[in-house]
Amino acid sequence: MSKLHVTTSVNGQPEEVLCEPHQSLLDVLRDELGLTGTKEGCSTGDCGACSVTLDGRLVCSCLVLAAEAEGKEVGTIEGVANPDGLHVLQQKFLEHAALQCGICTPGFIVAAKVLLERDPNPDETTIRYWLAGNLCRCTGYDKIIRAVQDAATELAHEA
Amino acid sequence: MGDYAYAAPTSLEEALSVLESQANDGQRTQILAGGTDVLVQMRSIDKEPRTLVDIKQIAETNELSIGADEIFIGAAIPSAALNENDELKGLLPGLIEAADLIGSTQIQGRATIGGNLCNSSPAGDTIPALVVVSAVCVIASPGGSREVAVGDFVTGVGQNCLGSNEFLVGLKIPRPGNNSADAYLRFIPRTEMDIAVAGAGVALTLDDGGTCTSARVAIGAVAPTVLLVEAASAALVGTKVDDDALNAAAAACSDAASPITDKRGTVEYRKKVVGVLCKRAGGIARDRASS
Amino acid sequence: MIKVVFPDHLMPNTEGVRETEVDCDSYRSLVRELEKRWPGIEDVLAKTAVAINGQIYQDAWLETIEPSSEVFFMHRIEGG
Amino acid sequence: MAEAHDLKVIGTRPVRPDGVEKVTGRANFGADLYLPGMIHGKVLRSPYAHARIKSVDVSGALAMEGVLAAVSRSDFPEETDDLGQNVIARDKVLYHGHAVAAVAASTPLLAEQALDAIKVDYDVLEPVLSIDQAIADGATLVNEQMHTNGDASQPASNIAAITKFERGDAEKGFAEADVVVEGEFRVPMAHQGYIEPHACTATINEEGKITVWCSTQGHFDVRTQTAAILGTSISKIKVIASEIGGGFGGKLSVYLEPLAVKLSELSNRPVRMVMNREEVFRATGPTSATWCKAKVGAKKDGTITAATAWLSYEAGAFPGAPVGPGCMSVLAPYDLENFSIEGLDVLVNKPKVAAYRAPGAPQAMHAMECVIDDLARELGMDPIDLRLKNAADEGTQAPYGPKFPAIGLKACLEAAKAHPNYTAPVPEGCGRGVACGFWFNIGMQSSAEVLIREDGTVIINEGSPDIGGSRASMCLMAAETLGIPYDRINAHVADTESTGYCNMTGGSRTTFATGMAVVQACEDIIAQCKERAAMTWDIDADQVDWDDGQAVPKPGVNADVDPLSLADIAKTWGRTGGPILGRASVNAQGAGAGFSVNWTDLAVDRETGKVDVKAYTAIQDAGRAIHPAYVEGQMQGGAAQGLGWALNEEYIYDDNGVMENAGFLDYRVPVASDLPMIDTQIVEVPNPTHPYGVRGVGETPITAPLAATSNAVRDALGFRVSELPMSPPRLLEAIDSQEG
Repeated sequence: MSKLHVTTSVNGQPEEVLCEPHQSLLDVLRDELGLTGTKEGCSTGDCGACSVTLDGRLVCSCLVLAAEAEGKEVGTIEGVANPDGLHVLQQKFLEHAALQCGICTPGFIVAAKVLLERDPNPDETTIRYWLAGNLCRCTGYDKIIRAVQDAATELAHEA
Repeated sequence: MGDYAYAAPTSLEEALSVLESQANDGQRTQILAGGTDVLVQMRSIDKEPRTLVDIKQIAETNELSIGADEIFIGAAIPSAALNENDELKGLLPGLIEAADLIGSTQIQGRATIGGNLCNSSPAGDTIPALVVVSAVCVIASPGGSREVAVGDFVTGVGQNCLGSNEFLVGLKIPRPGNNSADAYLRFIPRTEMDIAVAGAGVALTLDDGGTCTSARVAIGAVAPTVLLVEAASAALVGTKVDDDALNAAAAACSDAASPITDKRGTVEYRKKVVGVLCKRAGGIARDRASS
Repeated sequence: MIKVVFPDHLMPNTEGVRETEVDCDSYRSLVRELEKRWPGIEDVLAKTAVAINGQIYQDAWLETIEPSSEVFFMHRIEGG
Repeated sequence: MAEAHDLKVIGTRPVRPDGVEKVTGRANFGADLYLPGMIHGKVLRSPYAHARIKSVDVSGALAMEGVLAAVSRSDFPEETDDLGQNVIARDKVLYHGHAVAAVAASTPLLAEQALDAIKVDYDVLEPVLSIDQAIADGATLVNEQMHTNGDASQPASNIAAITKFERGDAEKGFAEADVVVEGEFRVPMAHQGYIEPHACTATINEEGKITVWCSTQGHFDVRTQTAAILGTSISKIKVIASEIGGGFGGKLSVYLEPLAVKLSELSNRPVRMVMNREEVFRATGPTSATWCKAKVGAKKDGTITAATAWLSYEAGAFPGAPVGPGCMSVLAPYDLENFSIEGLDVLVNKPKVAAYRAPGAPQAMHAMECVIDDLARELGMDPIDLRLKNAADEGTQAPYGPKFPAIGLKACLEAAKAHPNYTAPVPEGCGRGVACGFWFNIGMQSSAEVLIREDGTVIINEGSPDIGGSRASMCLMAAETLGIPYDRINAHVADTESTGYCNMTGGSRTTFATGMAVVQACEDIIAQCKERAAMTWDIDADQVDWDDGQAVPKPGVNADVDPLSLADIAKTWGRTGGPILGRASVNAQGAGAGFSVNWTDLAVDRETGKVDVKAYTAIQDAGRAIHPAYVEGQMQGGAAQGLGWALNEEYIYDDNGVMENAGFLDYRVPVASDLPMIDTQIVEVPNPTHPYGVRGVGETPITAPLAATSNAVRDALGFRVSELPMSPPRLLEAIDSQEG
């Protein structure tokens, strides 16, 4: 099987990887680039644990071939915090105890960040539907929704 | 067993030539658009290696145009992008709703109407919605291109009329007039993240007095392929699309449905609910057309 | 004398006795006494929980038993 | 025990110590370890639900380039227990998905392809797929050597055990009743649905020293189980618990670890094994499908005179359904003189069940709490009033034997009655359903070491995998005990060679038992600090107090000295005897029972059968909430799991015993848009056996929602649907048959 040479950008850093044609972006992020913050929960696009952005759009990295990332910008959980510290969403997830086991947390934060970039003031229903592709089995979602609402409020104040 | 391979042609011609040469080499090919069905199936149902031909680098498959008479939606445009286009959403709200129902936000970022159609599942949400707006498939063929009505495109469960050397470029849809509107509803047990247990699309045109002058009703997930229910359309034409008319259309849908019992629902359930969906979608389409 | 109650699943080990009285002042002496009556029961009791005056013990080896105590053997609870 | 008003730190809501790692993606879970030379293992699983294995031949796989090892039953000791037979099938495969062989190869894809090259010859047998089938006369036997309750004088049976509890005379009690109601209920097999699939990495060195990294609720148990299945000594195995992505009882047993070790041994490489989601559904332990009958009788004033329950639980392929706890919990909320309970543990050709949050209680309590609800209707009583009338309290003899110490059931019921969500009228078009919940909670064995750094900051080493914020609880209890700020303490889940023995994180025991060990270890530190201060001050240790994080002379002791903080003592510990470390180990007894009251308001679409949950409220006695936000989180998460089970979650099997919905698409756990906010109220009736009054809180939350949801649907529809899940097709069929 011939490997493919893929040039992409991950969290703003140029990356070059050799990958198999069938390998998913998730596999390559985790196995080739060591970015294990993106989690695998199902490999069928049903749990959202592997959420990343691809040219700014929210996707499940299990349903993207690594080869498709050629020339694109990939954003993962590792790129959410900045050198000054945690992103507001990360801080709010902590303050609201919006995680228990934490396996779904990176996916939720990546997804919620895209939401707030598009809709700075989403109502509860909007948040719930936007995040419907991110399964959490621990929290019953309540504290996650509140964390996102609180982050939106804080970001609005900052703006 | 062959190998997996990946190709991302940048023109229609190149794509056709990749399909042709792979076929000549005895290599299986698979068109890749959003990949939300293809990659899942490749890992579970049919693991046989193949060459994935990614059509997202081709200009025509990314084209979205809204003309005076006709709308064109490229086969590689993700649902999320369609949903962000307010003009398109205003013209074809039912179709865009159907596209919006396919999976989560994440799936929306990848899944395409073209892929949903080519997957040719009986439960594909956009197919009834495309049928009621009289969409036509634009197919790239070795000889150039050909066109097939969506209603004739899907030939069976998971089967369609595409040859192994062809692919779907996009969909042409007549631009709806002012008094026309469409709606699509499906039933799923949760609020999100499911495959339709039943689905119903309705497109209507009303005259100035609110009387229905034409109607198309199509139902999904209740037969091997989407059904255009003429009797339901007939029940609406000439009426004000009131409760009686909608109930008659609903009954026609329930009668026309020939579903199976599976993990997602029973025959009885699907037959009943597809009628309920027709009635509700018909009401929405009526209100849209008259506003 | 303290009252000792066995659950049904232990009754095959007690010749069908559900309730008995034993003269003892600690869990250890209770088990020794029961083992004398029904040889082999010590191993079975090691896999059960016991309630002494309402307090449930998965392992009561070090517990004392007051003369007025009631002792109930019961399924060991594990949990998820 | 400390009174609530004396507490400074307990009851606050600080950020958890492992939080930053978990919101940034740095935390390492089961599949996140990469070792040089690591290869990938995959499992070949049975395509049949029941078959005799005639032969297994892995040579075809081994012949493939890049395949480095393959194992089957012959690579493991023949003498093994049920767990060993579940990890790799011996004579028979007992469920679809049962592991038959495993391979390790250079890539995951190659390993998967190599599975196709393994030849297994099966003699296919008829599968037993339900309790009804299993207990019918002449049923096919899942295990030909199985006799009910081990009684070999009787014919072999699929009923592994029959359990009975009784008191008084139920028949007499029913005769005295003015009203008798009964019902028959079915609850489907359900999965814990943790988001992280099982994963491990195993490596073995040249002297046979094994290291396993895995996602587990109990790494000491992984050590015990893996050693037993491999026939080796626990002294050869070190287990490192990764972060764990959910368990709910499903990560107490090994599935992959012994296979990975064996593959590592044969390949001389580190081997990583990760299940896919389909394998998680097909081949790990869900909880029992059940068929339960419940009956209660009461006087007109609501006094319950008798109750009976018949509970049958599917165990899966090996005995061990949680029917014992089902029998013990079914009537736990009530003070009863006459009852009888019978429970059956029934083998079927489905995966061996595992614990799932309050194992056994939700199904049994669903049946009884539905019947209690019907009784309230018959009597025209408010469902909370009826429960208050009969509620167990301190001194009540529990149905399972002992008398309850202080419990919080009445406090929860009274809080519910007064709650604005309950006093508010039921919204138009909705039904409301109430139910009680209960779980025993357990103690068991834990160890903790408390290490002091030379700057006086604190490290806690303990052995309870942190599945939901327990590190924060440990730090809070340590901060409270030591009298120092929370942020000067960190907690570390140590591996099996770096801390004392510890039972699993399960049974709602961690904050209770491991917390007790941490508190005692901190008290050990305080005792040593008092000694060091006494040395410094030339007084006796018993003349020193520990007050607000500092050593001070006791009142009345004549010593003109400045208080010494932990940091002060640490700074000069070289001259007072060297570094300070504390330790404690416990076999904690007396975990306090946890009671709850839940209710929900929901609407049913009568044309589609779909349920829309509008509101949900959970009230629970936590004893004392160490970190209230994580207690609320347990209550909310349990409610969500219970709602999912009540409404949509189920294993769907075809006639051959093949699960048809082995994925998150069709095994429908609730998504964010399915649920409302889940309101909580924590009641605190302290548990006297814990230094801070803790009861377990993790499991009780799933015991009430099934019945609360059923009772709300009953209220909304006007008739009862007694089979779960109340999925749209089932509800619509019921609605149509009522209307038809």
